[in-house]
Amino acid sequence: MPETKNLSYAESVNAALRRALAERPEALLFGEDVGAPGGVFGVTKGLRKEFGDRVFDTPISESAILGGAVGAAMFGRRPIAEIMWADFSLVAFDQLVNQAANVRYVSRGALSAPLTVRTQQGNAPGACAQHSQSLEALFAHVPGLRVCLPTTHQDAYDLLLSAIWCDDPVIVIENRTLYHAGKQEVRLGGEVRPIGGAAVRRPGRDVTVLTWGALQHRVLEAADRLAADGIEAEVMDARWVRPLDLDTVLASVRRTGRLVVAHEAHTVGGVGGEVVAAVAEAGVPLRCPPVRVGTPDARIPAAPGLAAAVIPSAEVIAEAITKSVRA
Amino acid sequence: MPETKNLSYAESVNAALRRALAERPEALLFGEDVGAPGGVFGVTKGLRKEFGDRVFDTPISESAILGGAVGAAMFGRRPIAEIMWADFSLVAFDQLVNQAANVRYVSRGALSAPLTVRTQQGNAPGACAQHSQSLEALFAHVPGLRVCLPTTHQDAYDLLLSAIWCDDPVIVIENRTLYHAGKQEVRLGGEVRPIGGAAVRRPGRDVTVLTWGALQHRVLEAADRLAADGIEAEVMDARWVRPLDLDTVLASVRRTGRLVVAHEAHTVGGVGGEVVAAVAEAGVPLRCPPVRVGTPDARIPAAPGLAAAVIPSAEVIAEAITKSVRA
Amino acid sequence: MPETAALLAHLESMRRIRSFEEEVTRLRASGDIVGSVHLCNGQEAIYTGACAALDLTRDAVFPTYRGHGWTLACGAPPRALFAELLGRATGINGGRGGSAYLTAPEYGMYGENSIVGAGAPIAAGAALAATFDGSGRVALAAFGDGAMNQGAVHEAMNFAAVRSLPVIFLVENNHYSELTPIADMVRVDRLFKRASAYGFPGARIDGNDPEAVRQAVAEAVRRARSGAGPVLLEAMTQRIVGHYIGDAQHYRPAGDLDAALAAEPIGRLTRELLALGVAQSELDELTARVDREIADASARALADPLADPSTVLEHLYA
Amino acid sequence: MPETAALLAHLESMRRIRSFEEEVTRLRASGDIVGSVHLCNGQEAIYTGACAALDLTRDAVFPTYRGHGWTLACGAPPRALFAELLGRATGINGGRGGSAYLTAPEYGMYGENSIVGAGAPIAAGAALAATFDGSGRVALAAFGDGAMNQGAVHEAMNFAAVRSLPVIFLVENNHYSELTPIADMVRVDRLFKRASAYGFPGARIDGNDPEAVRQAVAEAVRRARSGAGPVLLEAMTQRIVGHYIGDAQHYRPAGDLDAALAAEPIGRLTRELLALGVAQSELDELTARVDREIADASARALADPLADPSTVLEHLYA
Ligand SMILES: Cc1ncc(C[n+]2csc(CCOP(=O)(O)OP(=O)(O)O)c2C)c(N)n1
Ligand SMILES: Cc1ncc(C[n+]2csc(CCOP(=O)(O)OP(=O)(O)O)c2C)c(N)n1
Ligand SMILES: [Mg+2]
Ligand SMILES: [Mg+2]
Repeated sequence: MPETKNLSYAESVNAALRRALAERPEALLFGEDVGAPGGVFGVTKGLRKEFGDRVFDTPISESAILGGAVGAAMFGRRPIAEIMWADFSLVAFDQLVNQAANVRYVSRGALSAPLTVRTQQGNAPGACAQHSQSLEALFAHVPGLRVCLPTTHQDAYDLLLSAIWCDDPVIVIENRTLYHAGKQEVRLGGEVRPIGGAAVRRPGRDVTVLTWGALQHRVLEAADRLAADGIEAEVMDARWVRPLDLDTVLASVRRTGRLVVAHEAHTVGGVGGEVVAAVAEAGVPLRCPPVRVGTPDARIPAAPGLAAAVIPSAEVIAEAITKSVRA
Repeated sequence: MPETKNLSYAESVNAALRRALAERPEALLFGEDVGAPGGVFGVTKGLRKEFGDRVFDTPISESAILGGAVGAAMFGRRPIAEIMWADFSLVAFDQLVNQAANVRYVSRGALSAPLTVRTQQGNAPGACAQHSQSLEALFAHVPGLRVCLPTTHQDAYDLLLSAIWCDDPVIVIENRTLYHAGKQEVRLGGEVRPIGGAAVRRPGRDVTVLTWGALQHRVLEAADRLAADGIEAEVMDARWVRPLDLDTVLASVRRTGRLVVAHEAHTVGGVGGEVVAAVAEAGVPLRCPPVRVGTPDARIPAAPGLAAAVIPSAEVIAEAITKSVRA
Repeated sequence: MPETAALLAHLESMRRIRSFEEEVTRLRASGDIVGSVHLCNGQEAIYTGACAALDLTRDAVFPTYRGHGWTLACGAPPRALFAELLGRATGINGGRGGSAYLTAPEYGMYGENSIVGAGAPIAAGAALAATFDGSGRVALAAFGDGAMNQGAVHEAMNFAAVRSLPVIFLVENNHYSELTPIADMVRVDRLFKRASAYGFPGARIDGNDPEAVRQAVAEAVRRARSGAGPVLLEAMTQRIVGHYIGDAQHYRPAGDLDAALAAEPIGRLTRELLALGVAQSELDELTARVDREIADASARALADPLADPSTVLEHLYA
Repeated sequence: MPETAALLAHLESMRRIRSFEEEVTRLRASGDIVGSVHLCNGQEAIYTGACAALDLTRDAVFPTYRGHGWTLACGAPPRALFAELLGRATGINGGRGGSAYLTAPEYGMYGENSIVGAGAPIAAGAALAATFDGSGRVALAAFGDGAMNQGAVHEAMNFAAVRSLPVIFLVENNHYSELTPIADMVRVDRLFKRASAYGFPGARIDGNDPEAVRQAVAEAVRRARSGAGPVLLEAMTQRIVGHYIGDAQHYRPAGDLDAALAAEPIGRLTRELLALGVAQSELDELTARVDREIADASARALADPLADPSTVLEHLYA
């Protein structure tokens, strides 16, 4: 029975995990420090106590974690594995790209790998270059995977459940700056929806701004500021970067005639390029060239003042939107 | 003193390696089977004999190979490491993205990692899904790396030398179907050029077709066929996907007003999206929507007849070009 | 002393694998099969012995690209396997897997793996599942000597150890990794010794004796099912062919191949059976029967239709 | 019996590290330093002892995110280190590295690494270089107990073994990996035993005794320079603070922290020196002098200008 609770983002994730473990006896939850300690961000708190050995700590062995998830999924479990930082997935990337993504296709469905990888990414003040990357483009290029970036508390709950219920491997990319940044009303216990689907976060007529991940908050801030100047930006949260909900994006761009894509990941080779290219290919007439906002070519420096100079700020986003509308 | 020789692609690579080992005493060459056996494709034949212990075999330990290259480079060597298949780089991707790419930036040049990774990629008849991927988009998204795909025999020689001479990490992606597919005249011993720069392979006025890697041969085949129909495609070889030579691409697109990008990699999230987005952002007026040609969402099946249904053929490329020109 | 019948069953299984690989060699030479093919000639005793010790209605093997022998020993039909290598619609994976990445879960063969070492954590994961479902299932990860130097194998072994997972790590030590001798790539070439670092038993076994392999694997299975955790078995063997079809094996020292041929398991078991009093004619009949079966399977597979390209986008997702 | 002067030098080095970390704790609490900071309080004897055994004009250390102590023991100036953590232009990497990923090659500190285990193959690679340049350089890879379960560490050890690379693998076994006890993550918690699987020596040493560490590392350096290859040293220690600043350490059993505090190396060496007849006043003076030096370095760093954002795109490529 659905109910509404006032939860932090971390608690919303926790609630989704609790529900999955309760409703799906085949669900397992594991990763480094997720069991007894309840996670380095406290996200899995209480679950070990409630569900016993189905929730457990692993050695610092990402290949064993992800490969273990693939094998357990093939054998009928529904593993939810945590990779503490998306950056760390690169020590075991093979298990996602060469292993998980192939299972169903090569066996024509005789085998499948219904696993969920929870991770989190992005920069936070003082984080070093190896703990700051936004890597969704690497995952999104891989057919066989699904990739989402829940940004609202409700999505933290909903998208994770959709991922766990999905019969294929799904990467859920959270963001540590969101975990404890305030509470929101979250509807729990509703229907688990199929994966996919963008969401309009702010309607507007002048320009379509597609974004995803924690940067969305800066995009909304920029949009609010621009409203004072009479610019009404439609802010859309892609939520899923594989599959991209291109139809919803195109419908908006057809209305506004302008496209800005903003993400925290590096611009070059980022998913923003995919979006712009897909819109361009669709032949939707634009009133001005599309604009991408992302992190320029640099590594992410630790000093907050330096990082702020590369990670897109609300100002930079607002400028890009203004440039697009005034073009 | 420059000379010209009739060489296979593999021999051109070999000649570049021989020259690098001869002229750069700090160069090392290592990888699985590259030493005594001369490489599984015979590319490094004779080099162990000629240069002794500077050319050696490693255990099947890609993290040790790539991490070893990073450390050796920091300590003043110029390692050339082979990863037998680009697919295998994913077991050690951390060493490229989180390690090699950061060395210079984080230390502000106090340290550097002048290493070259030679690998090869793509599908060949009968190859399985784990030996068929085209992964340049994963590398090209990483600031701090450089990435090229030599396709001609001359480029197999030239680009590899540019990579080895480069003071930063470079990924050179070759293609096994080219190694022994015939000989060409190759100029040896010329000046080693700095990295970067696209090359026009076939001039044309009607449409710009940007491509890279072995698929170029199919693109040229398609262009030749279309010439019979009066369509003159300009075929451009990007050669480097990081950095992309956008200026040359834009100049061509400004002339032709049409853009097709063709690569063997999966279309979604591929470097084609980056190219189309960069051209769109530049605001170059196009006479029709840009078109991307790549591998659709599927894993790569082993059966040649199945693989041929997903990897772009000359027909598929020709159709895309025609669609663009007739739009 | 095992019964003659059991030995004859081993011989038949090994002979089936050998005949299959010999036919594959012909089909590769004729161009019907294309691409890289890794034969297992000489290593048949491992597959035959191990599969005899497993309960393949529930247990599972996770081999490498050198997996035709495993697949046949698991009981997969030769015709569907030929068809797979030939890219036929009737292939066990409809031609999608091919020689190096095929899978036959309905026979307990949970997938070759073409990434060296990657199957070890996957097998550990399957074993992990078995600790939750009460099935008593055991997973067997097979890989080569060279794979022991892969990080994923190390992680899998420690993970399996600390969780006491019902997984058997079986090294097919054929002395070479592609073109490179394992002895040049490790300081300690008694690879089974690595198990002690993780705290579980390791042993070297005669990988050219199917009965020795069966016994060692049976004991490992018993241990695994009892909850005692993993075992590392290093089965000593030799391939009597190249790493892949076309490998000229210049890297093998003089005499190496001859010694391998003299010790290969089919000839050896044949001699043993003759010494036990089995008639040459009975063995000849067995060979002829299996060869016919394989020839027939190949012919039928060759006559099967090619995989239909219009299906190529199916099954990427559920 | 080492000379008192040497012990006093160890004490000074350890005290400098401790004072530094205590000041970092204050700067983190005041908000001058932001982000995740991993302190090394309690583990100082390892850095002090090891660096005393290295020739840092040519040798190099490759530590982890818990690397302030290593950097100071290598001789890097505290002010440049504070400045780094404070994001100042004068930071040893201009603020780009930060607490967890800084580098000071001019002092033989070739970079912290925030990816668990990733420094091991890099150190092996540096040692590889040293086998070609006639320099006699030795690389020391330091990492935690938990890192022993990372694939990259395994690969680095085998690679170093087979090529007899002049690299020392030094495990700082502080019993925990973040919030998880190592004893729960391995079956054999005598981690040094893994070395034998690769064929090189491993030993457990007292990681709270700088002189014991110095001697063990000196012997390993001698071996490495002689061409005999790597050594694995497992230095037993404890952190007397959380994994990172802010870690409440609920996971530590009762008494664990008290025992660690009783055994921590600075108190222990202080007691030893007093027993050797050194005057309390001399030790107090040493402490006061180092504390002043650190306070001064912190104050200067705080007064330094912030890193200039306009430089942020520099040095990505040569
Ligand atoms: C991660 C990875 N690295 C390299 C390869 C290339 N490769 C394929 S087989 C092989 C040799 C494996 O040797 P071994 O483990 O002894 O098995 P064998 O082939 O002898 O059965 C190598 C290096 C690969 N497939 N995957
Ligand atoms: C590949 C990777 N996985 C996980 C982490 C997260 N992490 C950071 S420190 C740490 C614990 C490391 O424990 P140990 O090796 O014992 O070193 P210690 O922190 O105790 O010094 C973990 C899991 C990481 N940084 N890199
Ligand atoms: Mg082998
Ligand atoms: Mg530790």
